Amino acid sequence: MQEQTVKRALELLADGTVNRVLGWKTGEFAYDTTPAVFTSAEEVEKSFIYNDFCGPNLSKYLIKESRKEGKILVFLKPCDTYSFNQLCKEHRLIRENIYVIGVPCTGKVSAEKIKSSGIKGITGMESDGENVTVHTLYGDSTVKKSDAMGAKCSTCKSKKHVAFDELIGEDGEVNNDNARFEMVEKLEAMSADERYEFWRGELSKCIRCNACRNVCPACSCENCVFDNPESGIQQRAAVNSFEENMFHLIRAFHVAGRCTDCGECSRVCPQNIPLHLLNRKYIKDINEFYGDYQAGADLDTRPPLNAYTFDDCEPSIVYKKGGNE
Amino acid sequence: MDKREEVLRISGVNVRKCMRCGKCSGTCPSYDEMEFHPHQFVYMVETGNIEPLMNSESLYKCLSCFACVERCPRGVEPAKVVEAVRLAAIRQKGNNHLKASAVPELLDEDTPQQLLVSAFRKYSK
Amino acid sequence: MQRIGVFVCHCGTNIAATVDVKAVAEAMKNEPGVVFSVDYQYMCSEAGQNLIQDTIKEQKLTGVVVCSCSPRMHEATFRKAAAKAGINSYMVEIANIREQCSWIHKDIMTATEKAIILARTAVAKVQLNAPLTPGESPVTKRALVIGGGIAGIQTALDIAEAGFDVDIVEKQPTIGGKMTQIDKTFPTLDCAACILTPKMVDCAQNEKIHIYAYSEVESVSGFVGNFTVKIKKKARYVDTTKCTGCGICTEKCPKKSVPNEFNLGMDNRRAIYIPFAQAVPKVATIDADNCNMLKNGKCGVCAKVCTAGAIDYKQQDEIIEEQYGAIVAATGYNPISLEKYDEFAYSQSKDVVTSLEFERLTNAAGPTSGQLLRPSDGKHPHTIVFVQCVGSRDTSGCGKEYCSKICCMYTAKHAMLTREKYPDTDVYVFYIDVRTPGKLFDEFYRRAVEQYGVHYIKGMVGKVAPRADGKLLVQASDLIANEQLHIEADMVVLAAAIEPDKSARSIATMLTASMDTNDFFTEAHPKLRPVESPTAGVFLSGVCQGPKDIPETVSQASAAAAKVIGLLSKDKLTCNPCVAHSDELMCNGCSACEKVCPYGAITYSDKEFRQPDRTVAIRRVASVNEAVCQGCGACTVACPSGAMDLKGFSNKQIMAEVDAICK
Amino acid sequence: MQVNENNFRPKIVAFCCNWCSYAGADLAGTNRLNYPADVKIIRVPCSCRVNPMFILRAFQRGADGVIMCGCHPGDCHYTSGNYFARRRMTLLFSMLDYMGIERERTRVEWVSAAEGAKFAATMNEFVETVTALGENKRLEDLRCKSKQ
Repeated sequence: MQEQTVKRALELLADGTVNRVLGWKTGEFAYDTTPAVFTSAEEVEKSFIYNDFCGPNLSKYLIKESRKEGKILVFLKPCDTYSFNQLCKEHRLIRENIYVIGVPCTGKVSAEKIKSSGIKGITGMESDGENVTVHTLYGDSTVKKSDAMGAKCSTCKSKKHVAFDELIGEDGEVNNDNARFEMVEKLEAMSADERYEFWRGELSKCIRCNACRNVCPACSCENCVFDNPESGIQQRAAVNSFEENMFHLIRAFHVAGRCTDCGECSRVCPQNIPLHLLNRKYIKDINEFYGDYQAGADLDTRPPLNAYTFDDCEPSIVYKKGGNE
Repeated sequence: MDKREEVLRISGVNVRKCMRCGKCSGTCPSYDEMEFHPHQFVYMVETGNIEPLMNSESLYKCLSCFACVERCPRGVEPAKVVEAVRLAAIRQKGNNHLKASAVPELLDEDTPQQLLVSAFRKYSK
Repeated sequence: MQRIGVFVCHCGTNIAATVDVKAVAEAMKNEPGVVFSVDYQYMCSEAGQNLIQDTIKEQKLTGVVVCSCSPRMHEATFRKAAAKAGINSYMVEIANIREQCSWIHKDIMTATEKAIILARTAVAKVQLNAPLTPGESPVTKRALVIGGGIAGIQTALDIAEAGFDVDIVEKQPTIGGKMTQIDKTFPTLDCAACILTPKMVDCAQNEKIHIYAYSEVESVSGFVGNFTVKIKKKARYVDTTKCTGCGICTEKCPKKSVPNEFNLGMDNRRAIYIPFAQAVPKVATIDADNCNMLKNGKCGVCAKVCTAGAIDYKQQDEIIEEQYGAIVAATGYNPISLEKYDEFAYSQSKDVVTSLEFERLTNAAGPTSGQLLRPSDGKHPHTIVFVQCVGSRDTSGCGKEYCSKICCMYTAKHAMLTREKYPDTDVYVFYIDVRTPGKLFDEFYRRAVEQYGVHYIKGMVGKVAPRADGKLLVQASDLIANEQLHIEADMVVLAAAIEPDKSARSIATMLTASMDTNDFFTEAHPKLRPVESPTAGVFLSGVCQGPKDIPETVSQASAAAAKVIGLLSKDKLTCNPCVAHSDELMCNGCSACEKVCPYGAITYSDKEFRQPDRTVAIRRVASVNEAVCQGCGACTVACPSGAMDLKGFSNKQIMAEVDAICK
Repeated sequence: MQVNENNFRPKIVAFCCNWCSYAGADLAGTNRLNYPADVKIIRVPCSCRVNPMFILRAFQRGADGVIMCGCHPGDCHYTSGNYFARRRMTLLFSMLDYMGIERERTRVEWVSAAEGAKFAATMNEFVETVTALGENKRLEDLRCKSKQ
């Protein structure tokens, strides 16, 4: 895959179709890749990578990049194309300035997941697509790739590209088994007290680093409400606790109906808060109340929060719903 | 307890809803048998004039057919008022309207036994 | 920092009896920004308004809080007063300490405490108020009247009289409405047709009036002064420009057995028909459900006999779009269905009729040519029982809770006319109350009793039982004689309750006009603005607002016309300045606001913005057309970045209110 | 009504749309229909003006219950506002429930300008429900683990 992607990047740079390439390069550690813009063939040859560690969703970077001079090439995994589409739908990208190559994905390895399985002192990792070899200070160990994937990939919603100019490899299928809602269902089945304890435990870990907001393709506002003095909820550290308490609730509501479930929020959270469970709750509710809706699946369907039908359910449906008191 | 209160409590009827149209009495099949008619029951209970009702044979002339309840445009339910006064009357000591000893006398071949049973239920505590 | 003055009204004892107004005024002195606080007997009086104005000048106030009745009552009054004193009228906020405090609480402590919180909340909001300037929008000088009954006709004639164009949309093939079916009118007993048909003709001939008969309103968009309405002209299958109304087709049509709605199904008409002789417009209409030609292509007689060549079997519904400045609802009424009243045997016996059917039976153009004959056997009835309040004042769920208002009078009329024409007839009227408030109304009723010998019996009919011999056995109570009556009647006439026309509900929805629980349109104020709907630019005429007789309907119709004329005579309307506003620096251009805007007030454009790094970026940003925006605020919540805010109800203002309440 | 030993009075914020529910509240006043003084009304042009942020803010500032009232679906003065509000509130309430916040603290009720009695009855009922739940501790500070 690496060879094919590099080859196409070099070709498109050479024939002048694009003047920049948005892709991944190795970060501090080999398993820790980072998004990067490559402006020359030399840079691409030197550090462009595409492998099982390229988790980051590149679509959000296009908001700025597509407004720059010339066309940019971007490599998008299937789930990233949903974010890409959603951004196009919201007029955030200048589509003409972007050349999209869809790249296949079999799930990305999460170092956090591997660490959480008890492996310590990691110095490096390699994946052959089946198994991940983890080099540690204490010797190598092997983990099955399927066990090394984060929440983002272990419950992949789609292997199908919904937007691209060309594809490398075979296109996959949309996954309709709703397995991604399992954890939401589990929470729903708990008692209110248990749910409260769960979320209090999780949100108590938040350090308000804003990583979730910064990585989220739906959180692409020119100026976030939390930074806006006119919004009435501008963040003023330590003045009161509202902003931090409510940050995740409001953030989740703001992206409701727009979140494509790309899972980046949870991937980047340094405190490992399962933030995607908030977004998935909204997605699940929207599907149940207003019919199936996948943000970013197309460019035309009205977002569920900006639409209505005369016989929508009443808010009192919440009282009638399952879950224990 | 005050008799009026008692009747209102037993019946669960809000007699103030009555607008004095008289449809209950217009529809009553026992009208001519009764000394006090359905609309009078409602009115007299409203004004607290219960004694004459308690002592009246009308209590036992009401068939409980509920035509008045069915047709009352204000949902007053006069039959329930009559029933409540009847209950208030027979619940008084020694005031059973139909005593067990009187039943054999009433027996005859043409009278269905069920009628006697329900009459007994209705007129005795 | 604002300089705020707080004015606490006693409203006589309305507020002062339950709220310690002095304590409220005193407490407000400690609120941030408040430089003056006082209580006064009647804030809305001239002296009260002067107090506000003088204080604004003396204390150099920038904001005013009036603690008084509901802002729906006097917000405008106090805004005007403030404006006279030289501050922007939108720097005034009302704390509702009457309807939402003194009137609902009994304990002085509790009410005072709440009043202080409400006042504090208003102060917190005023702190963040900004002066607002209303924009202007033009007025389309044309009115639409929905419904062509006497209410709609009168409204249209009056509007046209003032020189404005007006369109009537009527769903029936002719205008005229219920009044065309009525025989005589109380209390003067002039014939309905004689007074109505000239007005119908006036409508047709007035060049300012355009009649869309056999048409319905499809959709309404826009707002006061600028409504856009789609009208569906239903296919008549007759070219109205060619049809002369000669009526030959209606005689030759072979389909003879269609129940005639004009006579309430008591006789038949053809598949092609003109509802009645004086119909306006007088053109034929083919009833597609009953026409053989339209159903299976076999017939075509009407086309053959029509010398004008007006028949067009291929005619289609037509949609017309028109602009209006004002809309009048005059959708009228219908008698309720009596199927839930089995006891009166309406569906069992032909001789039990509704009052409207009785009108047709006594009308010279009716099925019996004005002879009062029993529908069952065509014989002359000797005993007639009228039952009042059938379905009116009924809380049992079968009928309507309200009094239908017109039945007492028309029943007296029916009884009187019957006795006059047929003195050999015994006429009984069973009533619960006889309600005759109106000029010459009680006199009229008494005449029926005293002069014509109608038997008025206080009591209600319990049961009507048709007998095999054709008689109707009426069982009823006479409450005054305290006896039960059994009357052998030949006919029973039921004064059925009236209800708003079924179409009113969907029209109200289109107009965004509110309705009460009975589907009558609500007025902007029950006493002071009785012919206006709370929705600006929508007016009410006739029974669609509540039960009315003809004189009252005509008065209200003219009143509605006066209101419409007042509106149309303006060249420009002042808009509500509390409209949405987009902060371009914050806007993402994502189109969420546009999707939820019911008025299409939001547009997008690409604009250049200087970036912090001194480059220039082009961004798509939203802007609001302030003349079109009505200020609902849907966009402000749809906007993820908070770029969209609502003037007068900004995020910060509402949050300040929340904070003040929860403090 | 449940007997309240420590005399707890809840703080209730009611958002009412100007055209129907605020008028309904006024009608309740005009008809002298009692409901507890714990309810304080904020007038908004339409239920669709109610931002979930306002509701969360109220809870954070110590409100024990928040109720939103608007025109009945189909009767919105602005045609469609309450339909949007209905979806927004449904999802928000579901989320609050999901986070373990007592679902009875939030409510939406459609009250027309003619329904003064319904307004008063709704408020009585809501205040009773919230009073029974007691003080709102959960939303005030979801983050601090120590507070109880």
